[in-house]
Amino acid sequence: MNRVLRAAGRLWAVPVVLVVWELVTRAAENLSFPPPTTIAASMYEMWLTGPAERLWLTDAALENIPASIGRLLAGWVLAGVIGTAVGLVLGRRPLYFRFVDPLVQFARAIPPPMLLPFFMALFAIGPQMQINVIVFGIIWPVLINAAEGARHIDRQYVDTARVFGLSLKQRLFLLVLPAAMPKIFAGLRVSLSLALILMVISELVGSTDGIGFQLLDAQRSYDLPGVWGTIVVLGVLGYVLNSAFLAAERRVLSWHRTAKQTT
Amino acid sequence: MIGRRLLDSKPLCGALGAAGLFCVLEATGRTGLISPIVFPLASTVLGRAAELATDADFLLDVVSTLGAWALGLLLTVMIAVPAGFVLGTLPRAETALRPVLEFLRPIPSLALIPLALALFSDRFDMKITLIVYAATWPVLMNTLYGLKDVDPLAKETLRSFGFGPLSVLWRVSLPSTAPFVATGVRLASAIALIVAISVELLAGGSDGIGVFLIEVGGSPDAMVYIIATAIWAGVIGLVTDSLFVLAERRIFRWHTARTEVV
Amino acid sequence: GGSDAKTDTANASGLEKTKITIGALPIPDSAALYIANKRGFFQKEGLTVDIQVVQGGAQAQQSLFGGSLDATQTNYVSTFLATAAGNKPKIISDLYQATPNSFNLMVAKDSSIKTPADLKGKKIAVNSLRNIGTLSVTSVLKTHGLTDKDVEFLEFPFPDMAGKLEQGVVDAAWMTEPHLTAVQKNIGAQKLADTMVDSTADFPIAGVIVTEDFAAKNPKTVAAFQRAVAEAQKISAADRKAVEEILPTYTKGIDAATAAVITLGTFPTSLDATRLQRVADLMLEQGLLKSKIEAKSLLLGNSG
Amino acid sequence: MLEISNLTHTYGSGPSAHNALGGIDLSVAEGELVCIVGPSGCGKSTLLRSIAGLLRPTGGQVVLNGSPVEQTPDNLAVVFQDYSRSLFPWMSVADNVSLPLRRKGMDKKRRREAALEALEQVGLEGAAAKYPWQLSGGMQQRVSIARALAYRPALLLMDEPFGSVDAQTREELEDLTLQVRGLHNMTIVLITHDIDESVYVGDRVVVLSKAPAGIVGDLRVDLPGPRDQITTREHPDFVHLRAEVGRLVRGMRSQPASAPQ
Amino acid sequence: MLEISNLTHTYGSGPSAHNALGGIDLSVAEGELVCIVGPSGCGKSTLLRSIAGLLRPTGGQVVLNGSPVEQTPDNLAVVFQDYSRSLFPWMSVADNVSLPLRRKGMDKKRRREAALEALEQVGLEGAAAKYPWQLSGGMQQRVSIARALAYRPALLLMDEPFGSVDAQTREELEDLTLQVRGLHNMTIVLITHDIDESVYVGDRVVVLSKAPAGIVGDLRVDLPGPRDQITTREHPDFVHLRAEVGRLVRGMRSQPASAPQ
Ligand SMILES: Nc1ncnc2c1ncn2[C@@H]1O[C@H](COP(=O)(O)OP(=O)(O)OP(=O)(O)O)[C@@H](O)[C@H]1O
Ligand SMILES: Nc1ncnc2c1ncn2[C@@H]1O[C@H](COP(=O)(O)OP(=O)(O)OP(=O)(O)O)[C@@H](O)[C@H]1O
Ligand SMILES: O=C([O-])O
Ligand SMILES: [Mg+2]
Ligand SMILES: [Mg+2]
Repeated sequence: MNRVLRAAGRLWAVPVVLVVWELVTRAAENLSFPPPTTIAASMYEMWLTGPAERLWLTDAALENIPASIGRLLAGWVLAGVIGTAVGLVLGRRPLYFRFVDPLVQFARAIPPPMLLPFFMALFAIGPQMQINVIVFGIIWPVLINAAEGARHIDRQYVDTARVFGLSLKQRLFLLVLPAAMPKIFAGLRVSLSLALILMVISELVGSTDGIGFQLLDAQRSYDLPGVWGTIVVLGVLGYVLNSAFLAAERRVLSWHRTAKQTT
Repeated sequence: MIGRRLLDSKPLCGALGAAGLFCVLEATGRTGLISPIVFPLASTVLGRAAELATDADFLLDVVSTLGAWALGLLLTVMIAVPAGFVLGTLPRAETALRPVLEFLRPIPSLALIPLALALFSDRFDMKITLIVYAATWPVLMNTLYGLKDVDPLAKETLRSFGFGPLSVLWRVSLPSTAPFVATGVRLASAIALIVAISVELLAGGSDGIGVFLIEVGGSPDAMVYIIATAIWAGVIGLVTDSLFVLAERRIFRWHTARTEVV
Repeated sequence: GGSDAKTDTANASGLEKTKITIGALPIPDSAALYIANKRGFFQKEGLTVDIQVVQGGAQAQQSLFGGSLDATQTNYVSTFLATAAGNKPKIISDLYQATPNSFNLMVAKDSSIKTPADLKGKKIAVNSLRNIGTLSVTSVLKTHGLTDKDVEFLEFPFPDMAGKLEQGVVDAAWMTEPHLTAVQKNIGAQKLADTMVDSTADFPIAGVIVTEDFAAKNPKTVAAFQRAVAEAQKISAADRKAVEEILPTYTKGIDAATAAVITLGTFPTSLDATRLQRVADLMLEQGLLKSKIEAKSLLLGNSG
Repeated sequence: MLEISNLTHTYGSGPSAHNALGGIDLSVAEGELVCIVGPSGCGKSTLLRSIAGLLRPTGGQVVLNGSPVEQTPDNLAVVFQDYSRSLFPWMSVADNVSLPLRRKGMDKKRRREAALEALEQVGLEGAAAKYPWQLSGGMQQRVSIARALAYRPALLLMDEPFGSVDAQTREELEDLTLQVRGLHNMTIVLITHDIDESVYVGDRVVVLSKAPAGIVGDLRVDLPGPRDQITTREHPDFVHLRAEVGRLVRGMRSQPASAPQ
Repeated sequence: MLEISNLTHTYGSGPSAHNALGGIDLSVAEGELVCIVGPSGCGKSTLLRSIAGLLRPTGGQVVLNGSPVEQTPDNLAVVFQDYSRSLFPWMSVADNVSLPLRRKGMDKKRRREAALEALEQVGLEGAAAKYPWQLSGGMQQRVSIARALAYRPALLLMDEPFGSVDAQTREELEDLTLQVRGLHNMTIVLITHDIDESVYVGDRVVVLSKAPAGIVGDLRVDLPGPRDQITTREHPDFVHLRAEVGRLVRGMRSQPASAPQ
């Protein structure tokens, strides 16, 4: 009970923002900026007017939302694993770093929409292509942070591991990974939000389902409340994912939080 | 021995890596693994990229995009770093604002472009705003995580000498967070470039790399142009990142000297 | 920026506004705007016109309503969609109209699809969903006993379509020039159908719009603009060479050689409500519009 | 000047809680130099951090000059046990030493002079321009001593300040501390493991028991001043006191903590 | 076992270069315990890091069991001077101690037993489940000693390993080191500032001069074994040797470094 109240207390800014938004948009009467109540009505219309036995979810909701979330999570997990692995290797191995770093810096500056043709060429269209686009677009924060984290491990820690002759694998899992973890988590968190963005981008071309496709569809129909409604769903989705992420982070980085606590 | 010394050269290794990638891509096209109609040959693209380097229109577009990139990134740092410090040091502010921030953060800047078009009467302002919006997050996140990483004993040292919270922030938290912030800025730099080009592409205008892309978009071999332009975007990213790394090395010698792999 | 307050008022020719920022796409449709600019027709009317490149009609309309453009080229389907959504555009000049073989449905060289009736259950590439492409293809399907539910439309940029046909990602692609010419030359693609026939024959494609508000506040400026564009349209309509010359100056993609061989639409010299009404009616028939829109209400002198 | 009453501190809570301070009563007069000795892990650093206001003790109170310590008191300097982490790696040695002097409103030039003087006093005249991570452990420790001494605080807390230097440097630093204390009338609380040192520099030696720490001995050192490394250490009272302190420390390691004073 | 010849090391280059080692020649036989003493900042840790292969010296060489040290040799353990930063904060104390035992191919259970035994030997039986940052300075130092001893290396390098603990614990740790050395025939190089300690635990005491470090004394300690804190320290040879070492260390602080052996 107490926890619920406390959580509610933390969310006080949300209704304030909503009310101000409603008032401002009602006053402005700009078609491009419908009031939140209109957006809510449109969202209800889009997703919650289905049959009762399907929890009122519409076809549009069942077709688009799970498909998108699946691709988003697949892309994020892949990017997290690959980015961390490659980042740690590049961080600890100056030679590899010298070979690959320019390519990394090069690749991450290319706007992902411009690379859609490349991924479509490799993977045609469909989930595989979309997941690849997501991975390509979001891997950089994890990779760069992991590399930086691995590179800047306190030398005393590294010396200790060397002295006791830890094997490569042990050094990786018992030293490099935990020491770089705070930075890796910073990168993962940025990537999680980027994953939503890339999910949308990957669904804009040659797609037939997904939240991004629905956004495109609403844009093509000049349905601005629909556009806004989709954006709201993206925001809510992002918020939920991020909260789950923070909960996981609190567990994994508990040593870090307490070790760095001041009184 | 000489081989070893050559391998110590970063530009050389980078060039070798790029050449390797080029060969792989060219081979996939030449062997028909990927039809050149579906995706152009690496050599075709490289040729076009070289032509672009002498195309005055394109160069003007590049300059225009870089201008927006630089201004956007500057504003980002000026906004995100102080914001990170406020949120990182005032837990109450952080808990109050977190829901709103976490809600805003994942909203794709690209999805906001149609709405931004309807809001801004000036394209440049819109471009800068969207750059700042998108580039703020990595800087803000890295600042927050950096603040958590500050050695508490370093802070206590200053506190014990009677320095107030602001001094501790300025003299300990800021310098020891700075390397984290720098990583965030490097991440943001690429994102700023991406957003600048994407906004130009979606919103149009009179110059910019994205506008160049619209102009070539009517061409049947638009894809060659687009990939060639992408190469220049990558090169710009590579060059700017190298400059950042160079600056980091000079500024954060205390950080690298104690930690970096030798 | 679009409006410049200082030039809004008093000036020699009595125009309310002498500087206009207009959005245009780098495609043949907008040739007249560039001709008018190049040959000094705007200048003669006391106008300074800044042509900004835009990526698509929808984005351009957003910029128009947001205020960064005073006027913009747009296609009529988008204009009616925007009107249905509550916006108030005014069409001030007609720019482009379809001719036979200017918008065709293409299939790969050795495709088994021989007639539009074979498209049942197939994937068709269009450059934008819910727009001219889907509208005209749906009419073609209808004459062959199919509906839009029988196929799947996928959105791809025109330049990517050749690759998608080659890869078999789509079975047919709705294309226009210069891509039509290129796709036949490069991959030997075959024409399956001309989509501008029957109910879409001589279909109105694109024009120039401003906001209702702008038209009401700047009647003289709008009139001056219309005169200049009409003059340029006359040249475009009468002299293909003039269009071929101007095209390479504003599109990177169409060089002189390409300009000489591609199939162009026509450049109407007057605005005609009856013609435009065909677009709205077809949209209503296909469900793109929920209720009837009078094309006349989008022309000057009529309020919607 | 300093009044500590019934100070207790428990780290953590639940089954893993650790009771570090078990009710400490201690008062230190102005200008006094009190040495604290006790077994490793008994709670000395915890006590010192409570005095410095860096740790909010779970019970009891610390009163400094009449007002309870809630925050870090003014005019205080601390030499931390983990000296290497208390130097800022991004600043040169001289800047590290002169940093706190900003609080004293000194201008740049005077800060630099004071820093160089203090560095010279600890035998580091050549290291001013170096960075802390370019110094040996003992040199780093001396930098943090120089920083504290240059500050001339009213209250100086030192946590094993001379542990990482060689015997002769250690003696010199002990004498330096006594000399600076005399000149500027500082009050000093010094934690040490070296029993000889506690008797040599202290006006009083307080012996703490094993965790939870309690005071098991509080001995006044009445040696004739000025103290001198040779003669003082040969003085019969010195020999006697040092044996006494030794007995108390040793005794307390095996015996449960009870606090007869 | 260990042959060091003409070892030199210079940190940095150009005008700010610092010449830390000025040509060290030293050999250590198998099973020997060599203590190294010398003024703060002279280059002891530098020497130790060169032996451990953590630092590539700018000149000379270190040969271990016949092969030159290029990388960190096998079967080596080090107790670092900056012990607090050599414990991994993300692992419990027991995990920190058992970490290197993975190299020995021990299974989890035996690793844990060995870690707990070592922790008990250094008096930290209760701290196994804690994290390093929950321990006092002296306790952290003992954890790093426990880690090194549990590993039973052929060569053990210790850099001021007993500096942060109280006198009695220090003595116990000295005896523990001697005892473990005897049982497992380790070769040990131990850096200390405590001259008594160097004579008490060492088979030899090597005295280094001020920077650039050179050897100014290499004394064999021929005290009757087994050593004992009371009787050994009262032995006339002990008293004599300690005075001798003291003289050498002191002498070298004022005199320029020349290396007569
Ligand atoms: N990373 C470094 N860069 C530059 N100089 C260094 C570096 N590390 C050590 N030095 C210098 O080398 C000299 C020897 O340092 P070292 O740590 O070996 O001394 P030490 O004998 O262990 O001293 P202590 O007893 O104080 O620990 C010192 O003068 C120090 O300033
Ligand atoms: N952050 C912490 N969390 C939990 N327990 C702690 C923490 N800090 C210290 N302790 C415990 O409190 C006790 C006292 O620690 P303290 O550092 O005060 O000892 P000390 O007397 O200074 O020892 P030493 O002479 O070894 O430095 C120790 O048993 C230690 O384990
Ligand atoms: O260099 C390391 O693999 O730790
Ligand atoms: Mg302590
Ligand atoms: Mg040392």
